[in-house]
Amino acid sequence: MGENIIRRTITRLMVPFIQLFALYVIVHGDSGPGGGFQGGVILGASFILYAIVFGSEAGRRRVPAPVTDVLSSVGVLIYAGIGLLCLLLGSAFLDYRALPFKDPHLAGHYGIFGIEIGVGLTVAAVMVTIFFETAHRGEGGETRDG
Amino acid sequence: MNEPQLTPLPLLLVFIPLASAVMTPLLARIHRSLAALTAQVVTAVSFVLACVLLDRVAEVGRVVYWLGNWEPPFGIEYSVDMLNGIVLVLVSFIGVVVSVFARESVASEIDEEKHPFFYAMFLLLFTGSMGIVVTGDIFNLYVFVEISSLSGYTLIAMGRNREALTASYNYLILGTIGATFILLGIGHLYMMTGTLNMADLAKLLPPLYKSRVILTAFALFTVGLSIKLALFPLHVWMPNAYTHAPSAVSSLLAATGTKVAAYVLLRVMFTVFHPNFDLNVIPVTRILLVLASIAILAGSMLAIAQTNLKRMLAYSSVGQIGYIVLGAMLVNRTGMTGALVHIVNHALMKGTLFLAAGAIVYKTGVETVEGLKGMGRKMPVTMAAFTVAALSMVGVPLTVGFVSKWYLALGALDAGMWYLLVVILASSGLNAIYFWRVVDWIYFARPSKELESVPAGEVPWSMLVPTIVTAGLCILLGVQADLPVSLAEQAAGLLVGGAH
Amino acid sequence: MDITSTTPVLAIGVSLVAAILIPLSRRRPNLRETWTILAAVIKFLLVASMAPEVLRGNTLSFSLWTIAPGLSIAFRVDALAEVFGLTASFLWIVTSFYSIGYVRAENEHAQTRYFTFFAVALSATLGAAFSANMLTTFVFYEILTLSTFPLVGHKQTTEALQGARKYLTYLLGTSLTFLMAALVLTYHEAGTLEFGPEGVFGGNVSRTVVTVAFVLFILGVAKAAMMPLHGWLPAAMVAPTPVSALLHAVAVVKTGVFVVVRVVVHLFGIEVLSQAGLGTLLVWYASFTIIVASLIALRQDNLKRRLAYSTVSQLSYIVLGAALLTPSGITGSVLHIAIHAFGKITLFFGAGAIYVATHKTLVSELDGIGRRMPFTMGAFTLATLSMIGVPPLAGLVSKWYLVQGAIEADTWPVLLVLGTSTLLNAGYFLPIVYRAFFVAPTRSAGGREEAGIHEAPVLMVTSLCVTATGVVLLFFAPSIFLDLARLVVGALPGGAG
Amino acid sequence: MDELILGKYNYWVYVALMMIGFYAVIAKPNLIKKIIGVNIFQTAVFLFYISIGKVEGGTAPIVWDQAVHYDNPIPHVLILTAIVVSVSTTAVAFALIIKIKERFGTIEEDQIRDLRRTPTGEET
Amino acid sequence: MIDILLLTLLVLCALAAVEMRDLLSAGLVLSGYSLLMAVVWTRLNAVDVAFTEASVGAGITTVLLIAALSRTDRGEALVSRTRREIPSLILILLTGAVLVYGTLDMPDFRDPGAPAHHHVAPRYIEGSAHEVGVVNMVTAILAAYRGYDTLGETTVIFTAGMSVILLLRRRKQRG
Repeated sequence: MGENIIRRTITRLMVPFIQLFALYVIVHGDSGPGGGFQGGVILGASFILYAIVFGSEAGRRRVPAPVTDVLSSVGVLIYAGIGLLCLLLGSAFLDYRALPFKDPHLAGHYGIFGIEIGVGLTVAAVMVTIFFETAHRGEGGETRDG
Repeated sequence: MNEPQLTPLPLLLVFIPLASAVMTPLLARIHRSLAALTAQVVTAVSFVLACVLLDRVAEVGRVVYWLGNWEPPFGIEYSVDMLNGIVLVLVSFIGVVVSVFARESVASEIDEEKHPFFYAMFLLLFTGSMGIVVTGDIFNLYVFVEISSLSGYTLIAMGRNREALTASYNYLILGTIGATFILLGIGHLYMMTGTLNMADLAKLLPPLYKSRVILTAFALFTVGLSIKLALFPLHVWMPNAYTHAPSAVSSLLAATGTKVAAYVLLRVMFTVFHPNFDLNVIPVTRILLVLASIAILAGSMLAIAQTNLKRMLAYSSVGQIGYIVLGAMLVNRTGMTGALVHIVNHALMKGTLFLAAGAIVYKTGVETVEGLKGMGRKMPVTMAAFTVAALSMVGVPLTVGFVSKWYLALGALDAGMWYLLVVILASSGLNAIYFWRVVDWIYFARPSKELESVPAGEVPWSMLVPTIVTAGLCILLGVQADLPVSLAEQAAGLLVGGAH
Repeated sequence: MDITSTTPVLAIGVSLVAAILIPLSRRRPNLRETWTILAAVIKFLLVASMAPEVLRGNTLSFSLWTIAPGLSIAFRVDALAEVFGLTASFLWIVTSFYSIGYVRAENEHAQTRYFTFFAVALSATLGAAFSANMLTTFVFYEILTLSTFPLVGHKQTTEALQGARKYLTYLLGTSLTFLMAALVLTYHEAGTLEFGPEGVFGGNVSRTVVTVAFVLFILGVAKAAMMPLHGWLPAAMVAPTPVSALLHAVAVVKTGVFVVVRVVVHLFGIEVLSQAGLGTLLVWYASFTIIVASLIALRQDNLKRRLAYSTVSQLSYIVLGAALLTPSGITGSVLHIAIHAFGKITLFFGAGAIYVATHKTLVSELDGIGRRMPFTMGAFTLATLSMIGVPPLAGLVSKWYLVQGAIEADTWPVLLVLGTSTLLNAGYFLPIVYRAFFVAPTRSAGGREEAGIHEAPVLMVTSLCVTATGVVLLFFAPSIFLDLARLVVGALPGGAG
Repeated sequence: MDELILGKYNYWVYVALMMIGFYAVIAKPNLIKKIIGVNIFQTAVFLFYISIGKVEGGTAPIVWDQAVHYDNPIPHVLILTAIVVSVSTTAVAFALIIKIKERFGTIEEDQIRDLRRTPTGEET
Repeated sequence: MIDILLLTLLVLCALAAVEMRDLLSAGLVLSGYSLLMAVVWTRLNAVDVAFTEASVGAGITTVLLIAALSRTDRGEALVSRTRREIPSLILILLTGAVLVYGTLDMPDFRDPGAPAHHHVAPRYIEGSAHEVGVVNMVTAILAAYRGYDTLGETTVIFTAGMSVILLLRRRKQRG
């Protein structure tokens, strides 16, 4: 019982830091190792950890299925959207240099920043989805499927 | 040939389906029916764009697009010539047909709350196929191969009975091995050339043809693609997959899946590598010719032995893929023309047959060949379409099947290989056996007890029309084959040179 | 000279139109039958309307469309085509009346399907007759096979389906493999499939290729029913008699031999063949079939089967004539196409009439039938005599030319063959006549009251009388066919008739 | 000699790993074990790629002033993508396996094959 | 030498993972294998890849494996009735032979002169800083030069998510 409390408390403390780290990794992919994908995985992992400790009910309450479903689409759409934006701004698909910034470096910077966010979102959302569906399928649901 | 033309058309062909695929689950939250609608609209739009693109290609020879505006070989390039132009039109056309057919048939086979995801998958499979065909970058090709494979595995697993799961699993294992071989092959090529752009590779490779690394790379590609292509004896995943997948899915896969793989094989063997390589350095064309011949005969014979309709069709596909490979491996213009025309024709025939099979399941639940007895009275129109396609498979004149066979046979003679003529025509005989048996049952046999109870009547229009359209084309393009043949001849020229 | 004209296409098309109208009026049998008759008559008139031009030595041609480079669907009506066209289209009229009588008397099921496919089959026949190149021939050859399948299997009994399947297996199987191969090979070597008096091979082609191609052609055209590819013909006798009559006395088998003649005369050309020595080869093959088939016919008790085997042997007369590669030989074979058609159709009509009237199918049951059905058996007898070659009947004419041809080719053994087969014909035909007229009717056990037998429906009797008359007329006035046959020969290089 | 060993060692190791994975995929009847095999099979290829990218005395491909020359970054990029693909495949595979277990009651190929012979007498 | 040691260790791990009958421990060994692989890659200066492998191979994959095991059987059947070891071995050795044959003409490991480093790579190494404005070349290529691949990669992930939902999600979770 006791160590259970401890485990829960530690997790409570850790999860925010993990998530912070995840965001850092996502954002700083351009200057150091890491990027959207790795960050996304870590972000997802944080929720997974939470779910492992507090059970899937609590986990899903944190990130309900609809949310992850939507986010996994949104992430890709952000990426594709930026690409399309470049196209609409008169250059090629995913050509950040077309983005409206004075300094082309800045353009590249922000462009990449944007897509990394997109990747991160999708990855995190999908990882969480996969975990919940795999590990806790059908809990509290009638057992019938296609 | 004049300068390749830069236009975003090729991009849109992939981007629109991709974006819509991702959006489908969101749209479906607004209204359920939007999922199916999206699929139909998107495929339709792609088809139109593909036609425009092909027309453009016919003018300027080659259309390219530089993603991110990075000139090749530094960025990823989309490059469309006559060859993939044709395949694009074909794939997108089948996409339209199947997505129209799908609405009713999927509604009857898949739980409703899964439709949004199902159609997303459907579009992803479509995206993957288009991406594979459009790209001029060999690693980008791998990425899209994986998109289409993953979605393919899942869609197959959606089948009603549990065999669908094992079929999907086995396909996943084999498919992944194949894809990994391809990835490894790409690695070998990159190691020796430092580039991933196909056109660039074609330039850099010739001096390296003797290198063992390149030979290995070629072997890896051939094996990996043969798996995707279900070329005998690597076809083992295919019959189960086609048999147990939902009707709409098997139709799409049967009509486009192997065709796309065939395209990649041609692209790698005759564009990335020069035909001389295949001919002079290693006798791969000879080997593949033998395999193809075996595939043609074995496929037809196995088809005769089948009791399940879709499985019979799947095995006949094994044989038909043999035709395509055989035509291509003759490495002369006539044979290649035959192969390319057959890619289109077989897609139409098999499409029709699988759509018809799907319609039968939808209406009567019949899955066996025996079960077709007396079906002619129950579903006259569908069965008429089925018959047309069947006759075409046999190679009766005035159908597309005849046109393919004609060019394949001529190609075999041009290559001075009369014995291949024997193979081709022997298989016509075999096809005649198992397809005529079916047609004969459809019209002249008494229906079984279960079928008697089924009231006569056709499937809904949305399922009937696609079947009729493809069947109609089996006749139309068999009666007036000028367009496909002339296009195919140009493409063949690109691959194996004007050598006639 | 060569005149562009749509008449050939119309002649082919008219029965296709009928094939559409017939199912549409399936509810009203009389209207339905009207279409059949109408189409038949119009078709005949159209074909006949071309005769004058053809007799003037011209050809009427029309190129419909090209499937793909080198593959064109085109028609040309020359003398040879006209002979076959006239025969087929005329006999269709007769057969139509006969059919109507037959199916109604028997009140067959699925009559609409029956008449529809009948019409399609006729279009196909004319298509094959009028085609200007081998591809067109091939196309219509296949259409004919497919469209006659439902007719052969019409009864839909197990036996009927067995027969129909055998029919299809032989015809479709051989044509899609051997014939197709022959086409591809020929096109590959010659670069064209257009018929012409000199043939397609410019002489600069190797003997082996010609031989292979030729053998493939002969094997591919199973409709010519040369042994051992004759098996489908007796099997197809399960069909209703009018079908057997038209399709297996005229349309199908004649298309077969017609194609052979075409191939010999206009695709390979007699030079190429004689140089390659293939003519004689075919002569022996044909002779073999003639004799063996006759021998088998002797031993058939089932009337229709006996007729079938007689057909097999008679068809080889036509092939033989062409294979002689001499003017008279070809004349004889062309004539025989028409003459045998008239004779054999009469015989089948007779068999059908007997069946309708008495439901008897065996020769051994025919004792005394002649007294009950004088017209039928009278006509039947005329036809048999013509088959044997007794004057004053048409059979003699074609046989005469065949003999001439054999002499010109100085292949004397052929005379022996012809002689023997004549005897054999007599051997299997005369007993029928004898039984019919000179044997007293016996009450076959359990058989129905013989007195109850009377002539078949008038439609049937008239039509078979008509064809019988034809048999007689063609002896006294074979002129039109003879002239046409002469034209065929005259058009050939060096062949001044 | 040593040169030869060192020169090719990475490449030979990748071949070895690949074979081990491949063996598991074909020879092992257990569906999960096959997936483990697939993972090894793929990572072997990744190792091959990364080995291509290494350059004598090169530093990590992140710009910094003292760097003389860098390792080739392209293989790294390609493999990042490939890893993502492989984890996706694995996830789908596991999902399939779970359903197979539910509907067949086993994840052993042989037993499944036996069950396949008997008609699908279960739900749906 | 340490590299050679690591690589050899890798092979051993792989063998162990394949041969262990208890799937759970096999899975854990596999994650160990992934970590080792990550170390090897760090020593090859592929930091990003190593990072990913560590988080994905050792992390996510293992979690998924355990999750899957919790829904299926943990133990592997003792004997496979169908004897396929021999044919498999033959096939594998064949493939292996081909691949080794390939390695013979390969430029030596670490060889700076290898063609791979001279055609396209230099442009990226030079360019990523000023053309794209990113110091991490991997990111530069990943997001800019070959950004389209990454879009595809993200789509692959998305696909995987959809697949799992389609395969496993049950109607109306949590009522």
